[in-house]
Amino acid sequence: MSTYLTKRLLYMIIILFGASLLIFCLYASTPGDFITGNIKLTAERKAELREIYGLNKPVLERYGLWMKNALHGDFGYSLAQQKPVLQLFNDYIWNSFLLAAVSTFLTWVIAVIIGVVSAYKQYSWFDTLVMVAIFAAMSLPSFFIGLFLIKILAVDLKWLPPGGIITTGSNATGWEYIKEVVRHMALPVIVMTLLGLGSLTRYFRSNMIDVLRQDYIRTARAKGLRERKVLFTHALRNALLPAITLVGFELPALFGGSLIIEKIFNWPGIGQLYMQSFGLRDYPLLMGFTMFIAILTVIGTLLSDLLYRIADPRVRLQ
Amino acid sequence: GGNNANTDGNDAAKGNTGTTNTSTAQSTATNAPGAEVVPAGALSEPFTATDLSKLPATAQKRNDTIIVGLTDPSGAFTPYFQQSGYDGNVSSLLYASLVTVDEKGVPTPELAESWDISEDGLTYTFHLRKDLKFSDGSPLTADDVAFTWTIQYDKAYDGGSQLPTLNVKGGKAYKEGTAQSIEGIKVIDPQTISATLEVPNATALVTLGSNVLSKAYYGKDYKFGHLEYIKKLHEHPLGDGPYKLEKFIPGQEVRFVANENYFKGKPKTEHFIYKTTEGDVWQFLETGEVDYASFSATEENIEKLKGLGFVNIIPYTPSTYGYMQVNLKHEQVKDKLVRQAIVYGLDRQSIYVDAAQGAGSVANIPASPISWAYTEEGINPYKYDPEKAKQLLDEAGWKAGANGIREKDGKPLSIHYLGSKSKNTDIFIAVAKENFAAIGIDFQPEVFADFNSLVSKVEGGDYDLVSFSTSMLTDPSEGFMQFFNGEIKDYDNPKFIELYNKALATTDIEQRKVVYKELYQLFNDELPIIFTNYKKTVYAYNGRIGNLTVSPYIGLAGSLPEWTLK
Amino acid sequence: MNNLMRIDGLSTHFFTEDGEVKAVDDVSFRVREGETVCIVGESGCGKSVTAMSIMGLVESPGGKVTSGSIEFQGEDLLQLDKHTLRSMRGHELAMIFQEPMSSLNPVIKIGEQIMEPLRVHLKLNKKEARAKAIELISQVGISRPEQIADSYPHELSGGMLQRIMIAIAISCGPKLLIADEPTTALDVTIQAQILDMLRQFKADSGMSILLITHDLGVVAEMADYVIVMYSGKIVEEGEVVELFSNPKHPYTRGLLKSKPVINQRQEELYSIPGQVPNPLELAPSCYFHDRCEHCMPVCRSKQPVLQDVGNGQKVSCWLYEEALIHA
Amino acid sequence: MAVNSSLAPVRRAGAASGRSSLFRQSVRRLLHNKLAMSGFVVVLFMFALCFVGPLFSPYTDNKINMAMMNKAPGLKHWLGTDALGRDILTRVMQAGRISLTVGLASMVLSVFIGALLGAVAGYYRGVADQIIMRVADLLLTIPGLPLLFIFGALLSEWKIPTDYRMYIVMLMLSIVNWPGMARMVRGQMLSLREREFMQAAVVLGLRDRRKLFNHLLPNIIPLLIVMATLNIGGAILSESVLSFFGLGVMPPTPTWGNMIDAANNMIDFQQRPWLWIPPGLSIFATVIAINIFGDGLRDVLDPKQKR
Amino acid sequence: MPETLLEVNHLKKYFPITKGLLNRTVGQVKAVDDISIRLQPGETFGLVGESGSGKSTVGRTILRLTEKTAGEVKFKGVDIHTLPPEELRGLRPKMQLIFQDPYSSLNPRVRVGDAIGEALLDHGLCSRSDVRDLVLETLESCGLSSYHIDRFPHEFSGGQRQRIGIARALILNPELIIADEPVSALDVSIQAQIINLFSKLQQSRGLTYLFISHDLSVVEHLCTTIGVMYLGSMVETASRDELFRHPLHPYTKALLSAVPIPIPKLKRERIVLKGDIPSPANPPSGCKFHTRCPFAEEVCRSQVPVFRDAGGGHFVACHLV
Ligand SMILES: Nc1ncnc2c1ncn2[C@@H]1O[C@H](COP(=O)(O)OP(=O)(O)OP(=O)(O)O)[C@@H](O)[C@H]1O
Ligand SMILES: Nc1ncnc2c1ncn2[C@@H]1O[C@H](COP(=O)(O)OP(=O)(O)OP(=O)(O)O)[C@@H](O)[C@H]1O
Ligand SMILES: [Mg+2]
Ligand SMILES: [Mg+2]
Repeated sequence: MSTYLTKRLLYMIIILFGASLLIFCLYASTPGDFITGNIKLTAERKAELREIYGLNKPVLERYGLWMKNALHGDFGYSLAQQKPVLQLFNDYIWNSFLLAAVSTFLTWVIAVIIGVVSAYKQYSWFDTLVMVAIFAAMSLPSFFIGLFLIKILAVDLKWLPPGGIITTGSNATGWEYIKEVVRHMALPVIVMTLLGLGSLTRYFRSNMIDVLRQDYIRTARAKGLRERKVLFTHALRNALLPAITLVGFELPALFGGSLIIEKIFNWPGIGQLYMQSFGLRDYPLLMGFTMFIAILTVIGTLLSDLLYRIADPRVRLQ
Repeated sequence: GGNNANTDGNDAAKGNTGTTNTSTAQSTATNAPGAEVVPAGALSEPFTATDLSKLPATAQKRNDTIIVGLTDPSGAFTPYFQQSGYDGNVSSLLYASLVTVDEKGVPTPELAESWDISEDGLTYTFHLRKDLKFSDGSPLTADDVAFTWTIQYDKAYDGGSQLPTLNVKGGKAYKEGTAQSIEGIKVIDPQTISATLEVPNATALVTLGSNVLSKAYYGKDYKFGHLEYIKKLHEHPLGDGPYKLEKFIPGQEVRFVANENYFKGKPKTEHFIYKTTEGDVWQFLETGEVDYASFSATEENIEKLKGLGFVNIIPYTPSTYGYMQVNLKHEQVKDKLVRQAIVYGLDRQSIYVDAAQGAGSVANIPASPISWAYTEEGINPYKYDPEKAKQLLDEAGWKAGANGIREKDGKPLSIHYLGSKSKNTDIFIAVAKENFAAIGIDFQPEVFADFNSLVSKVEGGDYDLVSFSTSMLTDPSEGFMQFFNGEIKDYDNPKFIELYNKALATTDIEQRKVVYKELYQLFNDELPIIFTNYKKTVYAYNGRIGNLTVSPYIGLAGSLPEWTLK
Repeated sequence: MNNLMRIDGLSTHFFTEDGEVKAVDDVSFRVREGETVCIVGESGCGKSVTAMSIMGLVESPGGKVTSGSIEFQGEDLLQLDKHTLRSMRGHELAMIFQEPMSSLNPVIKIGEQIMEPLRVHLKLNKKEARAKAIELISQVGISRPEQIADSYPHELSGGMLQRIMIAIAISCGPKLLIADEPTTALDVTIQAQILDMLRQFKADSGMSILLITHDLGVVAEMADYVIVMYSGKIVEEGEVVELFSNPKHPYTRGLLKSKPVINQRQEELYSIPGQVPNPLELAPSCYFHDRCEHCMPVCRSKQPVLQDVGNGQKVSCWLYEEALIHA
Repeated sequence: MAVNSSLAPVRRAGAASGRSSLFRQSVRRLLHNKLAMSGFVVVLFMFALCFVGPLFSPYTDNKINMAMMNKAPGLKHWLGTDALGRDILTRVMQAGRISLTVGLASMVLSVFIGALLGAVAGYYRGVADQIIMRVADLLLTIPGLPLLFIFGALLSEWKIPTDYRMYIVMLMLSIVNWPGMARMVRGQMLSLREREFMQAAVVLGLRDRRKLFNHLLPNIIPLLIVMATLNIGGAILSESVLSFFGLGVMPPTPTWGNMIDAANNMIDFQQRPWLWIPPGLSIFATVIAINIFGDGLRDVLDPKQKR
Repeated sequence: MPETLLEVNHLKKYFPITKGLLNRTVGQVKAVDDISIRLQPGETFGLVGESGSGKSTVGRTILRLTEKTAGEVKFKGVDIHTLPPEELRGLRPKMQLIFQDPYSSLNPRVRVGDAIGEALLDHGLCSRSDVRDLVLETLESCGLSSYHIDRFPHEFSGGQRQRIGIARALILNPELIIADEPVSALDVSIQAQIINLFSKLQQSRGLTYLFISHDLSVVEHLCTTIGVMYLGSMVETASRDELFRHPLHPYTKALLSAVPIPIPKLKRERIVLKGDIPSPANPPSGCKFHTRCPFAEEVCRSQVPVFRDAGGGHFVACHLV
């Protein structure tokens, strides 16, 4: 039995333990705590509350307590929201996930198509135009693109709702509900897709350019295959291979939420909640969320390594 | 009291009871009332919609629903147990209070039809209306009030209520577990209840006269020292206010439906929704997604709102003021002359009025212009006067030194300033840097995006000046709160304490006014904090809504039951 | 025998940053039905480009067939529209490439790669195509065909891959098979196998083969007719026996002499001195002149033309032109 | 073998001339690449504009002038004025000094650190690889926000002048942000290691240092150029994120990022495009120019590239 | 007789085969399976065999580019595989390798002058100031010109690149050169140039070669002794004339007959081997060649033939001889 996977899993667990301690200490040493910002309270009351919340204990003791509970599946109550941390995740994370999943999917599909076409027509006007557009998207802050689209598509043209996830007060269910959500998602998804498109398109384009120079592309053409088939079956499969590794890295991003997009579009996602909790030093929520992302990150790293082994027939045997 | 991470001035119903901070970061101080010259274009009179046909179809279609934007509430809708003011906004519609305040801040009856205050000012007796009901139809009695007060003295109580600081007799004993009940709280009959304090406190009437929790509902599982069970009830509130909670969708909206058991009668509009919004709400007002929004009263904003044509606009002055806390331990600002020089030398008009496009005015006392205690009598306006500032600095012994920076005993006059990251702070720093350089002060600004970091820094004492603004002030005494909650410890002026206590010892407004004038004059001269500005806001709302007024102290909640949709 | 393909005045140029490369320069030859024509010549002399020009696969942008005609079964391939040409590729015209390892798609199973032309050209359905593919695999002498069909290229040896390439090329029964150095990357025993196989297919189906190689041993074994190229031009051509027994061009002679032959060991091998000229710096001259033992002044200044010197042999060399003129 | 030092300079000169002609050849090739040159010219222009331009502006003192606030572009202020009546053109130029410096510096730094660690991990494999990659894993799981604020608090504690803090924070961010870059370089390294010329290096008995710096590094430079030029936009923008958290430059010092951020509301966005177009265009022009130049540079540095 | 320069005794090199995500080892590729070679100074040993028969692995294992599985490699009496890395590095200049593919064995981003000279510097064999002269000298002795020194590998033709590879090895003054199919990627006319260069260098410097190839005509030309490998094992070893005149092993015979001879229409008795070379991971039982051997008998399938002297230093492993 080879130990590759076992070894990786073991490392993963060690890293997660290390990470949890490090993260806990980081949060603990961030200036201020949950009580500090509430400057209406008298010093005595602050002391009382710290006692109630256990904030006056040494960091390691608090960490130990947190870890013990976490290992029992108890991630505690959010201090600010007064709800179990897991319930809060459930309330917010799926919204973020929806947005991220759809836009990631679109980003990949569009990046692949544009990448393939602009590699195929390298240095054509299409290629140049795409490149300019990509750089434009890369050199503008995201809030800016968001505002711009809201202004045009929502306020002026009124084609799409300016924000939120459903029409306020709507009781739509079933198909109607889905339609409503899709309409509301459109703008944020467009912005997120635009933002993610740039580097991925460049990546696919350069992979594709490399692949198109390979001998087997010439073979495919010599067989008399249609150009589309040559590009999308023979070339693309190879060009996508190195990108498979990226899939794993997308994992934490799918659940991480996006502060700015969520804020601009009033999207009820975890990104905003995290930011807000950070401002408040809502430790249970911060720890819960960060560890969740850390776990996803570690899994994602492992996944991307494994995926590569699965995807490339050449790697498998070595 | 919620920890405050930059709540924005644009939020709808700011005027909730009890649960906001005394001080918020300066950054929130965009808007201020016009005590000074009102610049051209700013709104002094309400403005009525000119063309309702421009109202977006979305808003046109709504007939029994009003939508108002609100920063994401957390769902802790039980009064006294909230950590955020936004939850307070929600609960202010769900719960009525015993006593409320009018637009001047003067207490008026609500659930209590009257009250008595004993001669010594220590005992408050409330007389409840008859046949009061919670929204589920159960009766509301003095027992519920007693329970509400008692629970706030529980050992495990972690909310931000001010009630425990009132020192109700026997409260401490209860909290320590040595008494089974609170001695000072007496249920006289189902309609009458009294509370006795250990020291007089003029704010007690409003603090005691707040929301009432149903003992049958919230007290069912109550055991001393155990309050976790209440968390489970947060999202299922049982109140007695104009509206009932219909549905709470985290991060999206809070839906209300009219309460037929409301003691003033069922509200005129069946549905009300708080829609979660962040920051700028222009797009939602313009597309008719919300019916009501507040904006800082800049000329541009007002112009643009007028241009929309379908909104009514009312000017509004929040009951707050902005100030800079001074580190009185530090040599360079310990001297009153230096503080006065700083105020003279700072072009507050440019910063808070001109650069804010009229959405603010200059403050000189610790009270908002709309307070009943506000006065300008005998108040030095400290008009921008760099010459005067220089003269004062000379007088204080700070002499011009090398490269233009003043020195005393070989130490340069350097001011370390802390502010919260915001556009306004950026403007402040830009102007202040120039102003201070002109009078020979070296200005060292530092900004923080994170309120907690800022406060930690202040607590560490490493600063000379730090910008804050108060949250909503109901009683004038709250304008001095920072001197009592430990935030400012180094101002020990016996005269101040004497006057302050004197003002609290009586509940007679005219009497109090006189004392406060004296206090304001004292502060205006001594400048234990440096007053900066007032905000000025406008509210814009769907022209179809009738009977809408906004109280500086209780926000929409007061008039909401009366709102109609034309 | 009828002409299957007739190439006339074919020129293919590459336009690079540094200038124009005349990779194939005014080349004419023909391939008759059932005949094997070999093109020999040093690396870079334009053999592959000639083949690519026939297949219509010259890299663009950069490369372009600038003039000439390629008549295949009476039709000029250069005038055909893209679609028709594509439908002939892999069907009537097929090609095997030099590098079997890199010429097959590493992420697609062997079977599928063989099936593709069958499905496109013969319109077979999936099942039929697979059956045919398996048949083809065993036809090229690979055992366990089913298993091979489901494996990936990296799981096969170079010799097997080249046989797969042959299977793909002959799958649709081409009239002309272009084999561009099919055995250069392989060792001798495998080379023998492959050449054997090509001969056998030719015998079975009567197709013509255009075989490109630089190995004169291979030429001797396979060719009916030989074309010797140097720097983009044909320098000599003729029937294989004639050419080998009586090479005319100094380059052809050099090539024949420099190959070590078993059991004919010499102390020192003959080697043609010097280098192939830089294709960017070709002046009007005999391109071989600076490596030629018999270089004359005229060789440096004027380009010789391909002349018939009898016995069906053609040479482009001043030696023979002089001879002819003087004769 | 004896060292004949007296001959050395002469030979050096000979060698150098061979080299420099090669260098000249690269430069010539670069000069021939019109697209790359136009990118280079734009970058130069941006630098000149930002570092020399302000010398010719009458508004360099950034005086606040309430009478002139929010004026549209005109004769007096070519690109208009901002909310405090300051000249936008001057501020864009001054902002460029910081944005360009910060962008380039942080780009170079993060690429450098990432490349170094990635190279070491990929080259030495084994323990070094395990340690570096596991630390990278760990770093990837650490949230950035508390780190930033702790940095901020420490810098404030240590009384680092506010003008320098941004650079220090950028530096620390680069130190923390290396894992992505390192992974990529490591991957490249692993495949380079297996190339035959590396086997040749082993046979020749070359020292590790030479293998690393003379053989492997030149081969990952194209990757580094691509990564670096792609990062430049992000680096310029990240400064404004730092400013947002109060860790960047102090007002009134302008940067392109915080100038655009100042237009972060509907009214300015709609009614005063001169507030955001100039800084936006500056970033755009710089990013695209650097990328185009980077592409050209990569082509030129690639000895094989001939297009 | 001078002392033995290289002694390879019972060398084995097995590569593990791993499978699946778990990298389980499922078997071994016996790339080199018990090979012994002895090389005297000045000798040229030719190693021939089919592709994949383990020729390169022999060469690479001798130089310790891969670690051996078993056996012993002694260079001038020193066991290379037990030497500490730093000492081994010091020994490297004495034994050099020339690669089959001259292009991929040159770093595309290193100028050939540097590629040739750098090892001298790293071994301290020459001062920085003298390197250039030495490189120029070596370039010229390999038939290249001085102006080539600052060019990049891609600017050369295949034959020139191979000369660069040779120059890179020669400049270190090695005693042993292992040439791994140095001419099989080259054109006929260039092949001749390189082969001539090899013999010239041997004459002038007294070099010892281990010459790996699959082209018997080339090997015949250069080598004094020849070993034939099949599937990781040596099947026949003999002096050149002996081997070509009296090949004993059927595989050797097939190899000889497979070499194309540039005489058209020559009718030759050719042994075309059927089938593929079996996988070294799963070699046939008995004589490894029996699956393709036209003369195979029952004994070949079951018994491993002994590698024995068939007389006069002609070693062969075949039951039928
Ligand atoms: N894409 C291209 N761009 C520029 N020049 C090219 C290109 N392809 C081929 N050439 C040039 O065309 C000439 C002929 O090349 P070709 O590939 O036909 O040679 P060949 O005879 O097949 O050589 P080999 O035996 O090495 O395969 C060469 O000089 C080469 O440099
Ligand atoms: N690193 C490796 N890992 C696994 N197997 C290997 C490795 N290197 C070589 N092999 C296997 O060892 C066997 C011998 O390979 P080697 O390269 O030595 O053959 P060769 O005789 O040099 O062939 P060629 O003539 O093709 O160069 C082959 O089956 C090959 O697949
Ligand atoms: Mg070719
Ligand atoms: Mg080999």
